[in-house]
Amino acid sequence: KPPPAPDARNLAELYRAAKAEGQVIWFAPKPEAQMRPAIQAFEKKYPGISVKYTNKKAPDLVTQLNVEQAAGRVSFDVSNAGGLTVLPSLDMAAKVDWAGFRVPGDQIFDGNFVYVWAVPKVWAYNTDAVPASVVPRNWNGLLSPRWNGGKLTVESRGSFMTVWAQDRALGTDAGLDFAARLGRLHPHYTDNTTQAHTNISSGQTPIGTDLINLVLEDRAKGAPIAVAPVGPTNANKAYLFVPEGSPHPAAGRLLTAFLASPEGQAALVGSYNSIIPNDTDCSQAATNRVIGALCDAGVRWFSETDIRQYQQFADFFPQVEQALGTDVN
Amino acid sequence: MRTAVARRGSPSAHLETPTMQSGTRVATAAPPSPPDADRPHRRDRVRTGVNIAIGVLLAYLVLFPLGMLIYSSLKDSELKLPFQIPGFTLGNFTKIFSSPRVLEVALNSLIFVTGTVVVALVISVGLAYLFERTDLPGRRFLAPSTLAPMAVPATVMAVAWVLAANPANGPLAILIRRVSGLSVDIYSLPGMILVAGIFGVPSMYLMLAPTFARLNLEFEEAAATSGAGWLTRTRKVVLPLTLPGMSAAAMLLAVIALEEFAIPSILGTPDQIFVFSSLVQAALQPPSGLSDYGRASAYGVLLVLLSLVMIAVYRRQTRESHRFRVVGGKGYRSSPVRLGRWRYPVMTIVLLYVLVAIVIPILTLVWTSLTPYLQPISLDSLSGLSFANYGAIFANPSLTHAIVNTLVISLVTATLTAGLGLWLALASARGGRAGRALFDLSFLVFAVPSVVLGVAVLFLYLFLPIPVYGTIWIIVIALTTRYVPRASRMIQTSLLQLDGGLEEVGRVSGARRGTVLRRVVLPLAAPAVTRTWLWVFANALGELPIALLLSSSDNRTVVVLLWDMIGESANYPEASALAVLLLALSAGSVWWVNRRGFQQHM
Amino acid sequence: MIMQNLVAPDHAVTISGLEKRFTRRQSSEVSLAVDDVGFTVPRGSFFTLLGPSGCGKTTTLRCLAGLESADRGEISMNGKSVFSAQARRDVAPEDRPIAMVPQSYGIWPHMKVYDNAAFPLRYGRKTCSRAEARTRVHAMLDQVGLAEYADRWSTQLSGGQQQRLALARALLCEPEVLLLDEPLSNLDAKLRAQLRAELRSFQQKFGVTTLYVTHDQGEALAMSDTIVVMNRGRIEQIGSPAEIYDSPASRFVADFVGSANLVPGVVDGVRGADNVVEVKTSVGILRCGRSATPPAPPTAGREVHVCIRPEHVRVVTEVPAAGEPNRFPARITSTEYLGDRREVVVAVDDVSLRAHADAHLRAGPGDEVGVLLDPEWTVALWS
Amino acid sequence: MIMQNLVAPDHAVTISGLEKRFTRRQSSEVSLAVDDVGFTVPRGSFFTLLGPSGCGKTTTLRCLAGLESADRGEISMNGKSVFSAQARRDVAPEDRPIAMVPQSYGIWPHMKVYDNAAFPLRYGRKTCSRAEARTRVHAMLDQVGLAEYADRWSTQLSGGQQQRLALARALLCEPEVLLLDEPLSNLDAKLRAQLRAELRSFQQKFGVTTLYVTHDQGEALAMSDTIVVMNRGRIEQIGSPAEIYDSPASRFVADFVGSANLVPGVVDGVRGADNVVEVKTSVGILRCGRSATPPAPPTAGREVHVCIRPEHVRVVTEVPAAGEPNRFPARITSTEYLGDRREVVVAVDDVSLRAHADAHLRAGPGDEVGVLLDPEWTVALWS
Ligand SMILES: Nc1ncnc2c1ncn2[C@@H]1O[C@H](COP(=O)(O)OP(=O)(O)OP(=O)(O)O)[C@@H](O)[C@H]1O
Ligand SMILES: Nc1ncnc2c1ncn2[C@@H]1O[C@H](COP(=O)(O)OP(=O)(O)OP(=O)(O)O)[C@@H](O)[C@H]1O
Ligand SMILES: [Fe+3]
Ligand SMILES: [Mg+2]
Ligand SMILES: [Mg+2]
Repeated sequence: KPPPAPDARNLAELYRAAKAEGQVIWFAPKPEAQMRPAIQAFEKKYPGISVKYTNKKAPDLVTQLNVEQAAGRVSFDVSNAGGLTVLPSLDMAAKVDWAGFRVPGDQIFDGNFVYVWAVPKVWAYNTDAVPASVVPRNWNGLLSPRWNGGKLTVESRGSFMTVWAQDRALGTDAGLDFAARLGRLHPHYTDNTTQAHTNISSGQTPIGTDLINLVLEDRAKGAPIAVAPVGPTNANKAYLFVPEGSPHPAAGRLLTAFLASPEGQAALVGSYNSIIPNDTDCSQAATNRVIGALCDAGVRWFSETDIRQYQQFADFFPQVEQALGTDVN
Repeated sequence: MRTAVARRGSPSAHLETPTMQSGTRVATAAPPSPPDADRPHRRDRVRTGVNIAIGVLLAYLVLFPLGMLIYSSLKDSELKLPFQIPGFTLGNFTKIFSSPRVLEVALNSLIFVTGTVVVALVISVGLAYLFERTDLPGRRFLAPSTLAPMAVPATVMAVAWVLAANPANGPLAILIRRVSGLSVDIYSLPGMILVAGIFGVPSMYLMLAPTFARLNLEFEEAAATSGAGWLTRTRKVVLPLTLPGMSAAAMLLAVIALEEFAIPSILGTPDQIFVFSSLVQAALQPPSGLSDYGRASAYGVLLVLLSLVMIAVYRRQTRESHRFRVVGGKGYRSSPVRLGRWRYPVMTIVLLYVLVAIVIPILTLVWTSLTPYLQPISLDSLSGLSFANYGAIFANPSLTHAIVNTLVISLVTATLTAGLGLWLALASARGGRAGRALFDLSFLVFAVPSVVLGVAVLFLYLFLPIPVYGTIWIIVIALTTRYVPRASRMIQTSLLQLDGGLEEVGRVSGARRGTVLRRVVLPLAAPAVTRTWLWVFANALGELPIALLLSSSDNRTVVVLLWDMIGESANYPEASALAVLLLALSAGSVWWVNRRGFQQHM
Repeated sequence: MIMQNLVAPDHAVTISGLEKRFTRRQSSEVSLAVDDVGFTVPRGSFFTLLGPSGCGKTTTLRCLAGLESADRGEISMNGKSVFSAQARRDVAPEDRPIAMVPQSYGIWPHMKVYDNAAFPLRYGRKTCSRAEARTRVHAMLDQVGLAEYADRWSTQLSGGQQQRLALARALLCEPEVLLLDEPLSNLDAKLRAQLRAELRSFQQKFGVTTLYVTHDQGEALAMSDTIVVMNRGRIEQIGSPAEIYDSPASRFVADFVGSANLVPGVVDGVRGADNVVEVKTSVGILRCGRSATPPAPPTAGREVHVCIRPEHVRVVTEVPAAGEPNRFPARITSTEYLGDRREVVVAVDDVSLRAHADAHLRAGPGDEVGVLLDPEWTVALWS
Repeated sequence: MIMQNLVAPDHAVTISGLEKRFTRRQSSEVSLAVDDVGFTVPRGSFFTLLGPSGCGKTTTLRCLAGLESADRGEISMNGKSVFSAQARRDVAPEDRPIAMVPQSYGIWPHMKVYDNAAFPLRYGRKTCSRAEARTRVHAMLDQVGLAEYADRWSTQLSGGQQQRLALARALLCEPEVLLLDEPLSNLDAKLRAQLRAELRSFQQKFGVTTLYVTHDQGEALAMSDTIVVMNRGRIEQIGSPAEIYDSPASRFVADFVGSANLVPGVVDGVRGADNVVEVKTSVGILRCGRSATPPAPPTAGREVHVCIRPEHVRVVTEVPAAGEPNRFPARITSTEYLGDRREVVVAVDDVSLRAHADAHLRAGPGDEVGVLLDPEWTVALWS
């Protein structure tokens, strides 16, 4: 039987309750190594609570939570949602007064979610394969016949097109037209963006969709990869939440609040995981390498600010698939 | 039924029935009998009890997931769980058949599966024949080396192939283009078939090897002296006599090809070549995360129907089991066929195969594990190699735990599966009608895709008051359910080869059925059992979908870690380092089993 | 229950009304491999099943061993019923006091020679200590001439060696009833004679009842206490070797056991106190000193066959005068040298007779000779 | 190449210096299964390998068939070398003009009887049309008595029927050299005689050279043109049946082929033009009308064995006067009835002699009789 929601009103009470629980189980779609600094910072700040971390893909997390809640046997305390998994996760989150635990208001989303890091989508290119002179400068540059025939790698579910549904200036109709023209270039499709990334960094395809943190990580290891100045783009937000019926509800709340706090963010930013402004804003370019990279490349970005946008994405992607010709069913 | 009982192979199958036993007891108890005269019968009863218990366990393992599958397939549960929806519907099936891609996918799947089976069958029959039946030089070393990559998950293998043979910068493709001027595209149906075929060879070889090893050489010799050349006698004598083994292996590979997702996904998606497993995957792993269990289960039901067809075919082929009795008690010999002047040419071809199919992917894997970021093999980047990835994975605090979990899961699953598979195979060969029914029943989960099976097991143990959810035991249960049908077929094919006379003579010598089983049947079936064990062990090491689905914080395995590295952070180098670890584990077990399982006289 | 114990206990094996059908799957055609076979084997006797290939000998033996379930009939061993089709009783092979050498040897390819032989002592009805097993197995392997092969793989034996191994294994079972299916067919005459003698002495020493299947009439005659001659699944005659050989019950037996000259004819009359039958045949009147028990008192004119064995046909170089009883002029058709004798075929009118002549007979094909059919050994057969 | 064609082409098979070792894996102990075997088989002749179980007959035949590679030696068939250890030549079995009946038959369990037999006509060296194959297979199955079994599964045959099927299959190969490994061992005497005759007539009709392995001395003597007697992998004697039987070259041959009485002694002297050897033995002086070719001219005092076959030992009821040459008083030790004769063992002093007496000899164990050893058939053996 799951323990009842804690009646703590502030962090001190919450810490007391969490300490009684002694443990917090956190599932998120990031390698453990990237989360380790934040976990250590948490354990140092709140002794007596140990963090058990598990890396699990976002869709798998929803699946597991969905089934576990139905069975009344939730096995973890902090979960993750982002992009298309946001909508199904809404009902699974416990109701929490995050403001009471000192989470800044602009990081609270739809009441129960806490914004902890962003995953900006970008276009990247292999610097060995693409001379600087021919790097596309904008979305239309991607349609150059130069990239015809498998030179351009995109993720077949169309998530790289998110910004067309987000930015009024672009618009979904134009987006579908763009997708159809892109489809005619016979891009090298992949199942997900990480695969597209490996195609680019290994030099198999010169250019394609990517995620900024992947680009930065590999670049740091010396990979010949760089962000192309194609914008605007979508900076996908990732939220943490405490599932309804979790085994350590107080500790879950405490960890989430910590990760959203400046201390938590300071520990996360080193592995390219951090919150970024909702709109293009280069003021932190020097301290935040994600923002720095976007600003250096001159890419404008938007983040989701409204729960309705997720519904728009969910409606838009199948149309993109149709336009590309990659719909499975 | 009467005739089946009277046939040579099952002379007293009906002795198991209670009526016969009581009849026997009356006959022997009447005269002043020695004090222990009815002890055997108590033992018989205990054995019957144990048999029933195992039978019930197997039926439970198979029937519950199967029931779950059918139940879910009748629920229109696009965004919910099947049991959260009232009423039943055939909507999932109509949706499947009204999909605009259904024809294209069916055709692609047919080509892909057939091609894969043909490629793997040709290669593995060739290898099994050469390694087990001939005096090919170096076979002691080559045979295990073809098996080594068995535990490497398909995803990793497919990526290794992409790195080695992609048309843009894969060294293999470049080499072929330079040498022959041909440009090979691995992102095509033939490319998928080739990779999937080669990927299937170790499993198939393992199934076929015992069948070939046991074949009495005399049958081939009789054909040779009748003037039939090598090809004719192989076609007309050797292959027909190994038919059960081959059809079981072909079936196994057909379902592996049907449900294998990684290879079609990595090699098919770029050119939008969809096969059946892509559809299952799309239903089960949509980007939103909410699986359409109903539709996935409907796909599973379709595969169960397909496996019914396979049961029928397989039963037909093995019905006259006397046709495959090639291990007899007279003039049994199995000295190797001499290749003569073909020895070295054939060895060259085999070496070439091993180089292309085994060495190059493994080399790529090892290479990747030494690089900082994913890149094809090239001399230029030689200087960038380091063991940093190994350092990183061994620094990972979850690794030790995952290795222990993986070993426990693989060892227990392999042992359990080999045991149950052996029992089931014996039941089908010697256990009369009930045994055969159970054997066929187990076949129904043969083709259920592992994700679908995993979901069924997940549902089952979330709701049953059996505390296995979240532990390694739920993975053991799911994997055992999945592998028992395959294992039992591997073993059954070698039992079919045994002449009934070998057992009969043991019983006439006064040994009980159990003793004859232990001393005669089991040693003769031992190569098949150990190879089955090895196959399950290696596959359990590398099995991904079930482990992923059922993994929680406490029961994570090495492949799950590996998947994490690929999944979000695209860290293929570290993943490759883990894959090399799996490779070492499976190569070690192959070596160990070969060392133990090899019988000098055979 | 009580019934079974009434079976005379001095009969080690009693079979009655045994019938075994084989149904062919596709055509569901039924063939009778064993058809109403019944006999009793006295305790301690050497009992032989003799018959042409495919007559059902092996099937009968397998039914006895419990390896095949008969469709009809009863089998009891040592007074205990072990099989009854009616009572649906079928005792398992391991519970019958038997041992067997199957026609296909049943040598286990995964064991060494020693282990094959030691099997009954390790896992059989009467097990014994390792040390004792060791001595006994070695002694037995020595007897069958396989002592030096003990730790070879059994697949490395020659055909005859495998057969001997199967024999050794069966003997080590120390059964009460020993079932042997052509256990010596692949051995040379010397070894065969030796093993035959050993088998016989073993059999007499332990009083073990032996059922012996053979295709070899000579062996059957030399070793058996009783012979059953089978044909097409049925019993043709049961009797002692001398009875079978000298007084065959039918043409089939006469012809099958040893070679026989069969001349058709009709009864001319029965003379004298010792029932000498005179038969009118195409060569003339033949006097038969013996005859099979007739189904009805023989009357003149009844059809009959006269049987005389080659060794009772004497070939003499002087041509006899016509008309003498059982003595006819003849012409040699062919001769075959057999080492110790010469087999001669002579033609008397248009009837061919086979005779055993002296190996160094001075006559060849085409020569005119005389033949004498010894009346004492000439048999009249009614069927 | 030219060398090989110089081999006399009227020899269908020539073997020289053949040697085959088996190495045991664990102990790396080497045993010689065939040791320096060499012989030539004239075209069209019927050539028999005879020897005790395990002497290497099957191994020799398998080397001939190309199923086993000899370690040393040469084999040529029809003037063409098919095997040469030195030249590392080893023609594959399917390329040798042979057919074979293996000792364990090699009947394919996955085929029906008809298909087993038809295999050589479908896939062998000389194939033929379906219709012709049909007639020929049916004719052959008819000959071996399997016509009615044609569409049975071959596993449903009895032991003897399987053997006949193997024979039919080999005959349908129409080989130039036919290799038969105990092809009749599981058949009864009647069928055996019939198939033997058919084999012989087939062999003569097609002039096919036949190498026949048998353990049966009688069969070997009756059918063969030439017999090779083997022992422990070596050849003991090669010769016609009469030579082998009447003039054995060694004690082994004398004893193995037929039964022989062997009496040790020393040469007393050589008399007369026809080299009659007189041997002093413990029963007295024995006159030997025959003798094996001696390794050196025999001198008085040389050790020798006297061999006489039972059929040349005449048992007479009247006891002879002592001192007559080759004629001694004796006492019957035992008798065995064999149908057509009686085997009698008599003791002359302390030497036992085996004799074939009349089946109805009026004397039993313990009776005093006389024995006469026919000097013409008494052989002096030097080894
Ligand atoms: N499994 C079977 N199915 C159908 N028929 C069979 C089967 N086994 C034997 N038979 C037939 O039954 C008959 C008797 O066979 P059995 O083996 O008893 O003969 P046998 O007397 O032992 O002959 P042999 O001396 O050749 O071994 C044969 O005609 C044989 O073909
Ligand atoms: N594969 C083998 N490995 C080792 N020894 C073997 C092998 N095959 C045969 N032998 C031995 O070689 C010897 C000759 O065997 P072979 O089969 O030629 O005998 P054979 O004359 O045919 O005897 P039989 O009449 O009993 O069939 C035997 O002692 C046998 O044990
Ligand atoms: Fe014989
Ligand atoms: Mg038989
Ligand atoms: Mg042999």
